[in-house]
Amino acid sequence: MQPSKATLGWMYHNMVTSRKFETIIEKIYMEGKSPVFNMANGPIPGEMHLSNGQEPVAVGVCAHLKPEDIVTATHRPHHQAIAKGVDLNRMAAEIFGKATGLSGGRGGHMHLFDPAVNFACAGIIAQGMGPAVGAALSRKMQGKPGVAVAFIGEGAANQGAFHEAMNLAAVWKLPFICVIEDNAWGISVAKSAATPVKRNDVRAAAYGIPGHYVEGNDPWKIYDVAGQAIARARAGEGPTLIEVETYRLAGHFMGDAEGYRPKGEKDALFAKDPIPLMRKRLEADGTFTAAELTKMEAEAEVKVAAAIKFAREGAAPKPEDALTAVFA
Amino acid sequence: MQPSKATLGWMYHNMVTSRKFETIIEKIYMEGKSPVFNMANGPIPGEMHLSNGQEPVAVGVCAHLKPEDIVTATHRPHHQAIAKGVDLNRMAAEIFGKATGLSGGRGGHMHLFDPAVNFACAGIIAQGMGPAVGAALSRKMQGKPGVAVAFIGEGAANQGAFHEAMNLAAVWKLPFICVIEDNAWGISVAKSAATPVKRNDVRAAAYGIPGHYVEGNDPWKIYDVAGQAIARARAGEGPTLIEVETYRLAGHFMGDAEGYRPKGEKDALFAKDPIPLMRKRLEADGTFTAAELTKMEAEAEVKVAAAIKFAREGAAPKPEDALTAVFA
Amino acid sequence: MTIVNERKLTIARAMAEAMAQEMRIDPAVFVMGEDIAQLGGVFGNTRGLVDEFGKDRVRDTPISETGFISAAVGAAMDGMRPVVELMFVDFFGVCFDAIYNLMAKNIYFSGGHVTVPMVLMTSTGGGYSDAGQHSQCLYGSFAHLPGMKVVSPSNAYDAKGLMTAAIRDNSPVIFMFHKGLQGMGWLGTEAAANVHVPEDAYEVEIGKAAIAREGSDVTIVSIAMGVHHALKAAKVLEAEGISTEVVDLRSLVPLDRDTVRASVRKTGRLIVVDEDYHSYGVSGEIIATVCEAGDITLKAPPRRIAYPDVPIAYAHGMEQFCLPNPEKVAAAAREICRTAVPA
Amino acid sequence: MTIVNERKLTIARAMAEAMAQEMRIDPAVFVMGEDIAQLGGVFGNTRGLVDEFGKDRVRDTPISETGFISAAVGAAMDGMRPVVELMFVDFFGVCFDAIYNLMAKNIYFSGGHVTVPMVLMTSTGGGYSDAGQHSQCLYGSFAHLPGMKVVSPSNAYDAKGLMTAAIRDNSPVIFMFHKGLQGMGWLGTEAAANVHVPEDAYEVEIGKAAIAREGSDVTIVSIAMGVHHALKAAKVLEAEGISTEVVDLRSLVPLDRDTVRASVRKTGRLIVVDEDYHSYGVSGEIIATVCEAGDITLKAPPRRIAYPDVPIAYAHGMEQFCLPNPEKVAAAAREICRTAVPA
Ligand SMILES: Cc1ncc(C[n+]2csc(CCOP(=O)(O)OP(=O)(O)O)c2C)c(N)n1
Ligand SMILES: Cc1ncc(C[n+]2csc(CCOP(=O)(O)OP(=O)(O)O)c2C)c(N)n1
Ligand SMILES: [Mg+2]
Ligand SMILES: [Mg+2]
Repeated sequence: MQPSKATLGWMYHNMVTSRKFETIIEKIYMEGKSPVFNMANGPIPGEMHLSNGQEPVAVGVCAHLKPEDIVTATHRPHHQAIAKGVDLNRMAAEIFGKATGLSGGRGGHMHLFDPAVNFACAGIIAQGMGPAVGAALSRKMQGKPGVAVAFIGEGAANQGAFHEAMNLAAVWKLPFICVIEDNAWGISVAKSAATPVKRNDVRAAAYGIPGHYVEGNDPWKIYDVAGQAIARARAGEGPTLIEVETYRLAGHFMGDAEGYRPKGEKDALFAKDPIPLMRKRLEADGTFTAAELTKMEAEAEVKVAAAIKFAREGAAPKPEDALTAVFA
Repeated sequence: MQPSKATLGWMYHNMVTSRKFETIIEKIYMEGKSPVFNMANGPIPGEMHLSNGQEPVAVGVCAHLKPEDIVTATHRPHHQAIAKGVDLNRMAAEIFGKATGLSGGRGGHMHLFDPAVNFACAGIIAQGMGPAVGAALSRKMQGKPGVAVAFIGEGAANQGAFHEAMNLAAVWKLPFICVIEDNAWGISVAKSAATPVKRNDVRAAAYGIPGHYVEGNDPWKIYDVAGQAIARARAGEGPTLIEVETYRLAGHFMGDAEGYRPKGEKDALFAKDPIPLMRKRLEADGTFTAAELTKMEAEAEVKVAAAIKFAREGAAPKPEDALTAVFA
Repeated sequence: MTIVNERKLTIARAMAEAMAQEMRIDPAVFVMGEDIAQLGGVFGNTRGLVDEFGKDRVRDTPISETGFISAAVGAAMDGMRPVVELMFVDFFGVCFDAIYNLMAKNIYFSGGHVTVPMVLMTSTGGGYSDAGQHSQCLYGSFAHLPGMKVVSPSNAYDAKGLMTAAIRDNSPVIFMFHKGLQGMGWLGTEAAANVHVPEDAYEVEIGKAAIAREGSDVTIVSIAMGVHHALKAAKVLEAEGISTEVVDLRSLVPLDRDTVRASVRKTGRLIVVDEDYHSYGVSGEIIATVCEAGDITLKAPPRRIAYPDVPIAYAHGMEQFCLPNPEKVAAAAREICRTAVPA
Repeated sequence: MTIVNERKLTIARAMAEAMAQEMRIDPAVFVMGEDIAQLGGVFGNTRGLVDEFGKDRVRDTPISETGFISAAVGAAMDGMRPVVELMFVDFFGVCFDAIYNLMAKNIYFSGGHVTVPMVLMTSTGGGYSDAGQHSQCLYGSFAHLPGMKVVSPSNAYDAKGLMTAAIRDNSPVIFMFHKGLQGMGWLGTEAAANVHVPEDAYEVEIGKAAIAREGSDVTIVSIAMGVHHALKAAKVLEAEGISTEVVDLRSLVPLDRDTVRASVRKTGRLIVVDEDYHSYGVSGEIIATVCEAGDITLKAPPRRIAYPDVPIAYAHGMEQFCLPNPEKVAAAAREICRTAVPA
């Protein structure tokens, strides 16, 4: 499957939006955290897991999805949330812990919920697998359209929840796709130290379903493979397991000294930064002119700036509202 | 690998011992439970999961094991316990809930522990996987000989604990073998309704290790395949996943009406009862004479009768001893 | 509830009836779990459902509790109303993340923008020598953690009404049913749990305790099987001139502290009967509820009859030694009706 | 413990030192968990160990808590003494079966014929906006279930001594360390937790509470971070003429009920400070312990300052609103030192 020009434009714009969002979040996160780095301080407290470098996976998959389709993401959810169309203003506000945030400040960066586009995420490894499978079951039972995609990290494929959900999706032939973002690292533990197989797509054999590995963090290839899997799911032919090679350009979370990385790894990864690479290719093959791409970037900039402004200006939640919204 | 005559004799004797044990347990279990079947009553209360028909798996594997090797079993553990050499008297006494039992009556039929032969079992599906892997790790770290075998049911291969333990054993290349007893049923749920692959040996691919399926509940074939896997493990070459086709001749537990079985299944299974089949073959190929086999059966009978006598005669534990042995 | 000639049901049948009635009026309701379809549930509470509703809506699962419980959460967030069975509560350890961290928190994490209308039903209790991984109650383990309602009926009337209320609730509800009250002879069932159950659907409000018996000398607070121990003790005590009030909590979350306090305010004496482990659980919470109220004068120190802090033994004599029973309850009542508080 | 010029350690370093010392004398001791080798543990408590002992004995694991915790049980039963890390206690839901049903019960199930000498160390606590799946304490969840000892230090001296005792114990011990006491600046650490720690190995007995401060008007019982809230409140209260005794439980299982009762017997007033959820947990148990004793006269109803029964919110203001703090403790103390019990 080849992306159309419009789709490529959306993909590039979306990747840039995501990167610009992460870049400004990274900056604001440090506000109030120097000279002493204390996570509790500043406008954005708590843990912060940036998605820089992993944008191709999000756009390559979500380019095929509609608002009615379901996505569950992880502790590193921003790129996927943006690609799925989560309201960027309210997402930013949630990350700032504001009353205007998606959850009024109760969730934070690891718990972004936007039911309007069927997006949710979670802080426990592989926890999104089951809910996505269940949403797929729901659609099948209701006879309603929709596929469900669970994004997880390569480290998560060693968690029991991964196995149980894959098995369930396969035995019930559900419209479900598991997309593994293989960024080669857990926190500090390399994939090779945690996983006895090189590529998790071989695990599809354990469920009798198709498995694919996509090399090179390549938006076109990801689009292709994801498109086929999603079409298959929509056609009622059951789940697919996809692993995508991608790169984590930042630390695991902010504050990570990254001492576990082999020397030179970071430089090598930055040389493969997918955003300049995509820009280059789009320009080289004549899909877009430099000016068009620059315009997309500017639009992304505006959108992100507006979201940050919305977030900054939102009121803090009333402290006592912590006691509300426990039950429906 | 071909079993020697001595080994075949041990295997047959052991299978018969196990069957005779189950047969008398089955009878005694019903004492005090009629006219009203109430699990709480009689000399053997609680749930009772018989292993009739599954004896070939136990002997085919345990024929290769020494007391120092580790076995973890499930809620259906008698055949494996007997094949691993668990003290039959104290095992019977434990099933009778006596002070003379393996655990002084604290454990019961699902919690048989005999550290002298490194045997343990558990009532939670797939719970024995991790401990066996850990024991294998312990031997590797200590540089001590020994392999660890976890027996589980085919239903257990869909549990997260299965996946995590397999992965760990593979990534650490431990002397571990997982043996799945495929008796085609969970409680009432057929393998085909729970597992999207026909045979769980294909799941070995998920861990980059060898996988084998043994058809026909055949003691010779099981001996062969298990022997190779165990030799491989002893040689430091890592784990193996084996699934064995076997037959559950009894209900899931006693009291099971077995309404879920397709018509005729039970008869077909009884026609394949592995004990008369093995007897026939041993006689036919001249390994043992009818008289020798009959003698083995008689010896088994004596052994089982002695164990039951030991169990019956043991004193009940002091009720207040329920409060002891919580901590070491 | 004891009108002549009216039909009585077991808790198992009352549960199944509630599910069936809700399934008839709401296509979003479905049932899943291990062995709940053709087998009708190991404890009988889904018997007959598959015949009426088919295998799609009464769905046997693989032995993958994390998988199917978290799938139920996803389905619930997508408009379905799953009723899911965890066969024995003892198995919660293989799937508690899906329960306490996902099911129980997604409403909150979403700021109330999603609902999670699901019921997790699970069996509790021992007494029939099923040993340490099949006999627990774990009431405290569930009630301690926020975001899920927790109920447990002592009789079939409450079972049907609580199940109906639970299915209709937009928040997750843990429905704990005691094996010894299910009406399954093979579990040595308590006959007093089988009571009259109206045919029409009705709700029992979640979060309201019931006064199972009125009395004036001592309050016994309990839930599920413990209520029957208390009622049996109360009969014996009556003959001895001790008037016992029995509070059936029915719901641990929300906890009806008012009813508990009002009763003890009246009687001045408190016994908690709890088949769950002694420490850090239900019994401590009920005692604290009364003692912290500030306006209750106790005539004797509060007492608790709970399972001691040890794993559950297999041998009949050992297990029975540890379990609450009417005799232990009556003995405690006699003692505290004799004792006075220190000056 | 406050001798001049003696070295102070953080809890993180005290824990690592205890592990290192035991590893030197006993080859059976090894450490495993996620990111505990080269990274030294997310919370610093295994820092340096891999350099001295290598990757075999300081073993990074896949993200498979059920796998490696149950493997530790198997290794422990086979003669090893694993110290295993569950990175955040909040993750217990993915592996609690391995903990409460396997690790905690195998000694009992074996009739005492096997030992399970293992330590499960895990981080607790919030206050730095890590939201609802990374900020819990769950003390009650672990302490409620039989077969495992449960400790949590409030300072580095106890941390080292409890860790040493835990490693040497032949029974499983849950070692809970509060993130805010670890001595990691990025978690806004409590300086008072960094105290003098002797170089030589020593044990702090598991199951003995400490009187962290003596006083006569009110007893505050707590554990880990709560002890520091109590001590800070005590300072403020002192200036107001209220003399506060602070009991640092240190161990929840076994629970040192005697020390708690003796203190309240003396002061006649009780406050429990608990960062875990309010209901069915530590605070209820401590109150019940005092009230059921039968020989303690309270001058005012007992009070508890605990996390309300709601998931933990991300937003700073919301989380802080819910957390215990010295001000809330002091306010409660003032109130109960004013109030009298009903006649
Ligand atoms: C059950 C569980 N175990 C451990 C953690 C802690 N943790 C958070 S992220 C992470 C690494 C995840 O690696 P991976 O799945 O590859 O995702 P990535 O961070 O690379 O995106 C770990 C171990 C967790 N959140 N949940
Ligand atoms: C985690 C868990 N879930 C469910 C059960 C209840 N249960 C006991 S045996 C069983 C069926 C097991 O099937 P299988 O693994 O094939 O073993 P078999 O009984 O056939 O020997 C089930 C579901 C359990 N003990 N533990
Ligand atoms: Mg990764
Ligand atoms: Mg089976």
